[in-house]
This record gives sequence, structure tokens and C-alpha cells, in this order.
Amino acid sequence: MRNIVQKGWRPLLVIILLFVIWEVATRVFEIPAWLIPSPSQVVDEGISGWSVYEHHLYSTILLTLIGFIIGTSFGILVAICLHLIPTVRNMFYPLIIFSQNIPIIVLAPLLVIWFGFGMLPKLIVITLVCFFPIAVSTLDGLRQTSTELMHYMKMAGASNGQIFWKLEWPHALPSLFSGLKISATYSVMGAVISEWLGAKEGIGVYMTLASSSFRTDRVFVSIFVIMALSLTFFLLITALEKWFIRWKSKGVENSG
Amino acid sequence: MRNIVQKGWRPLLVIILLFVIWEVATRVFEIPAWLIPSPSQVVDEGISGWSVYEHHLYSTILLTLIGFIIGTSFGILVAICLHLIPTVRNMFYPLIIFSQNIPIIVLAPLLVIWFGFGMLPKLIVITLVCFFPIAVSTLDGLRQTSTELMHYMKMAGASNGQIFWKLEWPHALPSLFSGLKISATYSVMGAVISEWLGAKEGIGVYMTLASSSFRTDRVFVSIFVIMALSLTFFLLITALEKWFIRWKSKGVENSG
Amino acid sequence: MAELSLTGIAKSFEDTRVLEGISFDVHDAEFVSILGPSGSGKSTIFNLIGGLYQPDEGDIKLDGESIAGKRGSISYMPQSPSLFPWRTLLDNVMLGSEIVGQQDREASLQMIEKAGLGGYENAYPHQLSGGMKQRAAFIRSLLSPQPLICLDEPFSALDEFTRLEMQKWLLSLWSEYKRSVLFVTHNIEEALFLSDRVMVLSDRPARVKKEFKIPFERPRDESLLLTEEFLEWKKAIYNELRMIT
Amino acid sequence: MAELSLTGIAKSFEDTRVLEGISFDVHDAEFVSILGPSGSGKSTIFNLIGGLYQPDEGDIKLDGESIAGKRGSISYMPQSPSLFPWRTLLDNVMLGSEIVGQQDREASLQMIEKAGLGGYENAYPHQLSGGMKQRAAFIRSLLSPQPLICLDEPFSALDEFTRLEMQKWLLSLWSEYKRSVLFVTHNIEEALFLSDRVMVLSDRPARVKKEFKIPFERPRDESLLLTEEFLEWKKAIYNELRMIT
Amino acid sequence: SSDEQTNSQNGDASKELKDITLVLDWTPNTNHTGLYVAQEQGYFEEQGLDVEIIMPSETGSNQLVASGKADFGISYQESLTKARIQDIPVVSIAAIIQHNTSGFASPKNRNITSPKDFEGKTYGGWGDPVEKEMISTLMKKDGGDINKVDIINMGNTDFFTATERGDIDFAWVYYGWTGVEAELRGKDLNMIYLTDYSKKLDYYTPILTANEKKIKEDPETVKAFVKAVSQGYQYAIDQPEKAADILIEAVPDLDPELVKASQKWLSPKYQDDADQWGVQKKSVWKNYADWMHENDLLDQELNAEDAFTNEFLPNKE
Ligand SMILES: Nc1ncnc2c1ncn2[C@@H]1O[C@H](COP(=O)(O)OP(=O)(O)OP(=O)(O)O)[C@@H](O)[C@H]1O
Ligand SMILES: Nc1ncnc2c1ncn2[C@@H]1O[C@H](COP(=O)(O)OP(=O)(O)OP(=O)(O)O)[C@@H](O)[C@H]1O
Ligand SMILES: [Mg+2]
Ligand SMILES: [Mg+2]
Repeated sequence: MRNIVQKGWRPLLVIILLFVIWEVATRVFEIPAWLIPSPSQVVDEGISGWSVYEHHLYSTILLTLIGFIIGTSFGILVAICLHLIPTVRNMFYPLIIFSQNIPIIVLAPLLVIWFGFGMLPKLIVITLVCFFPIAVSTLDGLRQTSTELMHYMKMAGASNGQIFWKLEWPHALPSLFSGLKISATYSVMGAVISEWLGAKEGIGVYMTLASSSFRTDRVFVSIFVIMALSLTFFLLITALEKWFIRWKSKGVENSG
Repeated sequence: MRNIVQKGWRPLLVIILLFVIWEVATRVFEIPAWLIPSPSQVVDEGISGWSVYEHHLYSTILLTLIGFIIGTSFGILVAICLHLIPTVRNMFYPLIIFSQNIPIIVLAPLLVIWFGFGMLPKLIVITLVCFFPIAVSTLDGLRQTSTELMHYMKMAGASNGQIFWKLEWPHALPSLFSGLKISATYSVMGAVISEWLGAKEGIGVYMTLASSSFRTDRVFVSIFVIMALSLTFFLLITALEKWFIRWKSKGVENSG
Repeated sequence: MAELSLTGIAKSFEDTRVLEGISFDVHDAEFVSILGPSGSGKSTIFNLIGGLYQPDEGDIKLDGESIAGKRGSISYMPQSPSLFPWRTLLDNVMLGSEIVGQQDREASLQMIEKAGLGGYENAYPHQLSGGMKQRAAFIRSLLSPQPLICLDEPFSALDEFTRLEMQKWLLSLWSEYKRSVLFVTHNIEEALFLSDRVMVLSDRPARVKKEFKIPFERPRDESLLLTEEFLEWKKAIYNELRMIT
Repeated sequence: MAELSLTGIAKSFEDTRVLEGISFDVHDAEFVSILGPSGSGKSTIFNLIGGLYQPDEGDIKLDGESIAGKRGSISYMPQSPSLFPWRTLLDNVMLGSEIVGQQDREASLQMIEKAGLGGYENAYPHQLSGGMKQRAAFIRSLLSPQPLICLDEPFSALDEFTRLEMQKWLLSLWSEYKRSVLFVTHNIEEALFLSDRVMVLSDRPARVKKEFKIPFERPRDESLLLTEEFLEWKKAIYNELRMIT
Repeated sequence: SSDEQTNSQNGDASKELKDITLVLDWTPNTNHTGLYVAQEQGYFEEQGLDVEIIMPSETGSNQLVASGKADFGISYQESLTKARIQDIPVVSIAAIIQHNTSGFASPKNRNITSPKDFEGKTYGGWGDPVEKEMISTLMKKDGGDINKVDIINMGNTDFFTATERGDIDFAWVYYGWTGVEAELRGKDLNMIYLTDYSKKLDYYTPILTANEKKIKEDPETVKAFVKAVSQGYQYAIDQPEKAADILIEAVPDLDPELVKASQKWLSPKYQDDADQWGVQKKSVWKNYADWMHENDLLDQELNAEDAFTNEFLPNKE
């Protein structure tokens, strides 16, 4: 905590500086609000319009969380399966890569056609978005274990399961968290995209409406809300990472 | 090469099986082509329509390549700067994370309003898409060097530059390639999105047109083209990875 | 029961023959040492017994069953400590037995104490000195329950006293539990002090050059190291090794 | 020129005091060894001299200038070989000199040959035996040009003959180039055979327990190892060490 | 082949031509035929213009035109009304189709013949509040209750798929495109046109737009542009088949069958009962804005006079 406070002031300064430049620029060049609203206008709308987008926000958070949990669990699970069962890996690894190459935004409308307007197509979208970064990172992390430790485990007669849980999994954790961080950020975007597929509520809906009534200030509010949301998410994952890989942070402290 | 041929048949089999199921399903259930076209229809259109989408394809490839190169170079560069200069890292690392949280699809239309229809807004979109995975992976890879080797380098009086080029950079390569693989796939998507912003050619344009004329078969053709494109891209990166990290593959061969 | 027998083992890495026609036995409850020049193939023999590699020729039998390519039949201490950076000393030490499913926290803590590592139970490997890591790896192998223990230069990073301490401890454990021990070292005194038999390997490609049966009575004592007989044996093996290199 | 002097060095890790009031000098072109129990703090002294850590108390001077916390003033061989897995043997060996910007491929190849690693120039570390890795790390430090060399148990993984070979080689290089050497070992004979002075450290917290000035003439020869005087010296140091542990 | 044509026509004269960008409102379709005709037949060139037609991004054309990134745009009345309320300086310079051709379509088997029949049915829209008000207005006229209609957001999903799957019963479509596609597919639709129920709802869609600055500073170009466009639409009115062929030629990715059929249906509607193609009436602008204001879809009243102008339409010979 103290760490954040201590280190936090520099980036905060940079951000504040950026905002000041932006505010001054919009005033000096008299940029109309529909083109680029000034930060003060955006903040104004963000505060006064809270009641307007509050329920949209909750709905998006919920969708993001569910999608993220399903998507990453699925990604990790698939990575583990592929890693542990070479036959399956040979069969499906290329397909996983394929899966990522499916253009989600293109596919999304088709998903609705096939699965209707319920939760299912939305969750599929978020899952697809989260799935790839986490699956690829996890797989890479699992494969890059130290040969020395691997030799020990094999010689000691560790079963594949043991090699996995005691060596490969802890070794892959940093890599997995790398992927989780990326997925966390993308899942929010995935939720917004999936809301465009047809939803009654959500930041995605709020934004579409704002954009179609040329309320650029509201579009910015939704951009900031989305950013805030995914940042919060990112920080949560980082905190979890710190907790799970504390042996590493301990190491870094001492190697001063 | 032989490796690919030897291992390639399994995933190919799975894919072929999927296609067969799909083909049979569309015939048995008499699914109309505008809902889900059968693979044979898609392949037909893919071959006979080649001349229609050929120039779209080239345009997308070009855009993807330029965007990918700019985006990843920028990502790697930023990661390196942040890693090497702690003050800069403290100031900008949170902003990098912020940068990813900018919802690109939301921002994209605004980019066009601000920057017009030229290459600039398109390249900004692809750069933003590529930037984050590569920057985060590279940074993570750079930070996770072995303490033992780091101690040696420091004791040997290596300058920060030397520590970087001789230890951290080669150590980060696997991680960097992990990120490159993700970016490669995303850059194609980024290009398609940026084509939706207003372009004359490109797979994104082709697809929009197909979709608005209810030509579901062409939508599928574009989905497959996009997939093929990003897969090719992914494989290129993987080949590069094999080449750059050959000491590792050598290790795996011998540890039988 | 643990009767190990190697017959006609050969192994090459990329066209360089490392081992050639290696045959020897380790009888039940026997203590056998392997001496040989650096790079001759001692660790490779362990890797073959441990099933990490397949021998190119020949067979490896434990209690009459072939274990070539079969893993988990020995408790093993590798030449480099190979501790897991994310585990504390205690967790590292218990790993070998954990794999077999027989953890004993109490015994582990006692062993740690005995190896002079008391107070470091919760330290991570990077907080330990080289010798401390080696001792941790040694305890880890002792705590694994397999009847054949293979130790690859277990005491090379230890000072003379800690080393003697460890050797005596190893002997006492060995005489108590009667496990078979295969021991790689490059210290002739150590081999003599500990073993029933000493095998000397030739340079690449390695063969069993000579086998010495060590007649000293057990239980052995530090004082043995200073006896005339010991020194003579040492000279004999020394000369044998000198001829190789 | 390389005159090292440590005065009143103290160092703690998380409330455990490891070093306490360590003071000693290494004169120009002198060969000084450090003996001490495992975990006493020998490697830590090297880390302090190398500038990896700051001493809690005291100062380290090289040629009159303080080098506490300053890196790159020594050529260094760590206790674990610390070879870079993505570099071939040759590239690993040249790393130390590469850092200083004075690569000499020819000299490196000669050194590799001399260390008995000829033919392994293009092997990656995982293809080398434990002793071979150690020799590679040793050559790497020799090829670094700094006038003070710090070697942390450089020969612990070598058989007696290769070790003697390396020791003789080190001595010949030392007498030729007159660099100052600080040498950590746990082998009393080795310390005696090589050094001008031997420093004995006490157990934690380590202090310089005793200092022996070794009077053997140079150049020294293998035959020295068998002389009566040598054995007496050995006994003296042995007893000193025994009192510690 | 379209390349060849433009090349041969532009030829060496292209040097003196003025570069013009035109943003569409959606993907090219028969609403835009006149534009493509003007381009392919060289009407633009005759006016000294080199026009580039660009597809829009999600936000549509208004802001692009207002910010000057595009010179002209295609929009529709409702969007332009909202834009002007937000002080976005765009003006409508011609109505491409005289009367609103949109309406609520449903498959025949849903038995929706009047707005009252919406009760108990599901409407699929894109989440805009205007949809609810529109349905409500129609139903009130017909004695129906809006609260008995289930309104869901179906995003970009197309009408056929959504109705076929049974997710929705009716949707708001342009007959000229979706309705004609239904004819081609042999699917019978019931259409309820907005214009049949309220005059207020007869708004212009689509329209041709330019920004205020351009109109003030460069009226010649605007005039020239509108003239060429007007010629293009006149051609489409007179020769629907040929016009359709030109569109198909220019945008080969479109479905030719659909374009031909749609063109045949739409050509007479461009001018319809007006004196001249492109004429706009103040009452139409005012009525619809008032309706929106009454239903809380606008938070201000529109100054209808400033929203459109007929002054650039060519003088009727
Ligand atoms: N980074 C560290 N964090 C915490 N404690 C450490 C660290 N490095 C060393 N120590 C402790 O300092 C003490 C001395 O370690 P050092 O490595 O100097 O011993 P050594 O004399 O080299 O022993 P050996 O002969 O076994 O290598 C040990 O008790 C060790 O646990
Ligand atoms: N994975 C491998 N790939 C290629 N060569 C290898 C591999 N492992 C070992 N070798 C080679 O086999 C030979 C014997 O190695 P080994 O590790 O068995 O020696 P050792 O007797 O244990 O030596 P030391 O006493 O130095 O540890 C060496 O020349 C080494 O280079
Ligand atoms: Mg070995
Ligand atoms: Mg040490």
C-alpha cells in the first residue's frame, strides 16, 4: 500500500499534466465539444450523469466477471490438457491458434444468429477474447521449465501429475499471470463488444446511444469508465500475482 | 519441415472431420445458405470469387504488416526504455496499462473524425492493438532474469547496457516471442477494424459489403481469409522464434 | 532389498561415445563408490540408472527387473543442488518423499537440524550458501524412501569438517537402515572411508578400469583416516587414477 | 597493481549477522586463500568486494580507493558456474573479457584446450558435465583482465588429477602475470599448495580467526605435497579449523 | 472494369479537377445509385470534381462532414436533427428520397396488419429510445398499448435471421432493401409504413449533407456537386435498369439480383410527388423535430430553417 502511495505520485503527475494540456488546448483552440470535449466537461457529465449510467455499469461489471472467469478457466484448463496429453496437443494446438484467428467482431453477429439474444453468445465472445492470451502464456510457461529441475523430478520418479503440480505449474505461474493481466484488460472490451450484439443495458449500450445522439462527452465518459474498470481489474490481478509469487518478490528485495 | 508433415496430419484430421460434420449437418437439417452456408458453398465462393477479393486481401496484408511492424517495434522499444530507466518506468508503467484499457473500437471512430481517412488513424488502431501484449510480455521477460546470472554480470562490472544486451534481452526473448505471437494475431484483427473506419479496399470492406447484401457465404469466406492470414503470420513468428531460440530446442532434443 | 546390476551399458551423445561396456553390481546393503576423471561419464551412469536416458546398449536391473528407462526406482541427489526456488528449505527437503507420498515433517525437521541447517527451515534457496544448498539436496535424497540411493558428489561444496560430519552421519544412517548406496566422488579418501567397493572409471569412453574391494572393518571411525593401511590404499587408487589421466 | 584492503567489514541479512569486523589485506601479486566452515560467509565477502552488496560497516579499498558498492573492479568466478544457457562454451568463456571490451578469441580457444575442454567449444552448458562447467567458469574469470581475481571454490567439482592440473596451471599463470588472487576453498591442501597466506574464518558471525603465512618457496611443485613440512602445516591448520566447528 | 471506366473518363483532365470526399451513411446500396451514376457517367467530372466515395465508420457521416474531413455526406433527418441540437454545423442540401420508405415489417404468418397487432409480439431493434416512441405513437393512433410489446435489442442482426429463428416478430426496415430481399427470397411480408399513420413521421431519409462553413465559403462547389448528383438521380429515375447495372459495376461485391430488384422498386420513389428531385419542405423538418421533442427524444427545439436548404438544387429548366 505504502508502495503505491510512494510511487503513485509520478504517474499521477504525468496524467494531471496531460489533462491540463488537454483542457487548455480545447479552450485556446476553441475546439467544439462535439469534436473533443474538454476534460472538465467530461468530468461534469461523469458526475452529473452517474444515475444515468449507474445500472449500465453494474450490468457490464457482472458480464465481464462471469465472462472472464469462464474464459480464463477454460483457457488455463485447455493449456493444461494440451500440455499434459501430447496426443491432444498435437491434435489441437494448431486449432487453438486457429481459434484466436477467428475474427471475433466478425463472428459476433453470427453468434447471435445461432444462439439468440441471451447470455450465451455474449459469454462466448468474452471467452474467445480471454481465452487465447491466457492459453498461449500458460502453455509457454509450462514448456519453459528449467531442465535441471525437470531432470530431478523425472529421476525421482515423479508422475506426470506430480511433475505438473510441483514443478511446471509453479514455474508457469509468472507467465500465467502475464496472460491473466492481458485477459483481464481484454475481457472488459469483450463485454462491451458483446453488449453491442444486443443488450438492454451495459456501458456498450450507453455508449452507442451517446454516440448516436452526438454526445461526445458521454462517449468520453464511457471510454473513461471502461478504462477505470479494466484498470481496476488489472490491479486486482497484479495484487493476486504479488501474493502467489511472493518468493520472487522476496528474492528481489534481497538482491538489492 | 518433416516435423510439420509428421505432426500435421492429426490437426488436419480434426479439421477435416469438423468440416465433414458441418457439411453433413447443413444438408441433413436443410439449413438455408443465408443462415449457415455449407463448407462446400464457402469453398466454392472462396475460389470463384478470388478475383473479387484479391485486391482487398493485398490491401489488408499491407496494412497489417505496416501496422504490426510499427506497433511491435514501438511496444518493444517502450518496454526496453521502461525497463532500463527506472524513473521513466515509475512514471509511465501505469500509463502503459492505461493505454491498453483504452477501448479501441470505441475510440476508432473518433480517430477518424480527428485524423481523417488517411493511413494515420488506421495505423494508430493497429499500433494500439499490437502494443500492449508485446510491451507487457517483454517487460515481464526482462524482469524475470535468473538472479544467479544477474549477480555474475553485476560482479563482473557489466554496465546496464551490457546487462541488458547480454543477459536480460536474450533471457526475455522467449517471453517476447510469446507476446509477438499474440500481437501477430491481433494485428490482422486490428487491420480489419481499422478498415471499417472508412477504407476503399480491404477484407474489412469486403466483409461489410457481403454482410449488407445478405451474402453469408462471403462473410464466411472473409472469416476464413482472416483466419488464414493471421495463421500464416503466427507461423512466421513461430519459425522466427525457433531460429532465435535454437539453443533451447537443442536442449529439448537432447533431454529426450 | 536392492540389488543393482549393470551389464554392458553403452551410451553416446551425438556421435561421441561416453560410456562403453560398463558392467558392475551393487549388492544389497552395499556401499559402492565410483571414481573417475571429470567428464568421464559418472553423472551419465546415474542418469541411466534413474531412467532419464535409455542406454544405447546393455541392460540395467534392479532386483532382477530391468529398470532401463524406468523412473522412480532410486532416491537421487543430483550434482547441482537443483532446489526449487519457490519452495522453502523445508519444503524442498520434503519433495523427494512427497513424490512418493510419504511425507514426514518431524523427521525432515530433525534432519535439517542434524545437517546444521537449523533456523533456515523457512529460507528460500537463494538465501542459502553453496554448501547449505548441497546439504539440503543431500537431506532430500535421504528422506526419499527407495532402497537404492544414488549420490552424485554430495559433499563437494563442504569444508572438511562439515564433510566429515556428513560422512559419519551417512554411514550411521546406512548401517541402521541398510540401504544400498551408489556414490560418485572425486575424493579418494572419501571413497575409501565410506565404501565396501570402489570402482575406477577410465577416461572417455568410460569403462570400469579397476575395482577395489575395501577391507576395513565397520563401523569405521575418523581414526581410520590416519592409519598406515588407509594411506597405502589411498596410494594404490591414486596410482590407478594417475595412469588414466 | 592491486592492493586490496578490508577494514572492519560487517554484514547482516535480515537480522542475522553474517560477517563481523572482518579486516585483512591482499597485497600486490599476492595469493591469499580463505578457509572457513560452510555457511560462514566466504561467498558473502566476495559479493561485498565485487560490489553486489554494500557492507553495513567498514570499508573496502582497492589501491587506496574505496570500492564498497562499486562493481567491475575484480575478475570473479562464482561458486555456482553461472554459465549462460544460450551461449556456447566459447561464448560463455569470453563473456568476462567481452564485458570489459577486450575479447581475444585465440587466447580463449587456447585456454579451453588447456583446460581439457577442447572439442566442446560449441557445446551448450547443458551438454557439459559438472566439472566441465566449473572449468569453463574458471577460464572465464582468467580471461577477464582485472588485476585482482576472486575465485570461489573453483575446483570443488574436479577429480584430484584435473584439479592438480588446474592448480598448477593457475600457479604458472599467476607467476607469469602477477595478478593478485583471493581464493576461497575448503580444501586445506589446496590452500597450502597455492597460497602465500591462508586466512581462517570462524563460524557465524564470521571473523578472521587466524592468519597463516605460508613459507614454501616458489615455484612450487607437486612433490611439495608429500613433504613432511607440508603435512605439519596441514595439521596445524586442520586443528585450527577443528576448534571452530 | 470500373477502374478502366474511371481512368478512361478522367483521363488527362484530372489535373484541374477538384478533389472531393463523400461519406456514405451505410454500405453502398440503391439509396446511393445516383451518386455512383454521377461518378461513372462523368457528371462530377463535367462539374470539375473528382469525387471519392467512402464508407463510413460506426458514428456515421455527420461529424466527419462537420469537421471537414469529408466534404459531403449522406445522413438521415433524425440523425442530423440530433446533431444540430448538439451544435454540430451540418446542413441538409438535398433529400434523396421524398418520402419515408421505412416501416415495421413482419413475416405474413405473424398476422401483423396494423399497429394494434403489435400487442403481445416481440420487436427487435438496435436499442435507440426513438424506436419505442415510434411504436408507441403508431399504436396510440390504432388504440394499442405499448406496454404489451416486448422490445429487445438485436444489435446488427439482420431481419430475416432474427424472424426466422423466432427471436422477434417484427422490426423496423427499409422496404427498398430488406423488403425487396424478402421478395427475392419468396417470403411474404406485412409492412406497416410510418407514413400511413402519421404525417409527422414522414421524415427525409436519406439526405445529402454539407457543413455550414463549406456552404458559406464555397457555394460554387456545393452547387456543382448537387447539380451532378441531381443529374445522377435523374438518370436513375429514368433508366432504373441501366442505373442498377452501373451500381453493380461500381460495387461488384453487392448482390446483383438484389440491386436490380431494389432499384426497380426505388427509382420512382426518389422524386415521387415533388416538383424536382431533392426538394425539402420546412414542415417536414419541423414536424419530426417537434414529434421528437414532445416525446423527450430531444432536449431542445430544432430551428428547422437552418437545418436544410434548397438553394443549391439546380434551377428547373
Ligand atoms: N541473499 C541472502 N539473503 C539472506 N541470507 C543470505 C543471503 N546470502 C547469504 N545468506 C546467508 O549468509 C550466510 C553466509 O553465506 P555464504 O554464501 O557467504 O557462505 P559460504 O561461506 O560461502 O558457505 P559455503 O562454503 O557453503 O558456500 C549463510 O548463512 C546464508 O544463509
Ligand atoms: N545432454 C548431453 N548432451 C550432450 N553431451 C552430454 C550430455 N550430458 C553429458 N554429456 C557429455 O557426456 C560426458 C560425460 O558427462 P558426465 O556429466 O556424465 O560426466 P561426469 O563424469 O559426471 O563429470 P564431472 O565429474 O565433471 O561431473 C561429457 O563429455 C559431457 O559433455
Ligand atoms: Mg558429474
Ligand atoms: Mg560459498
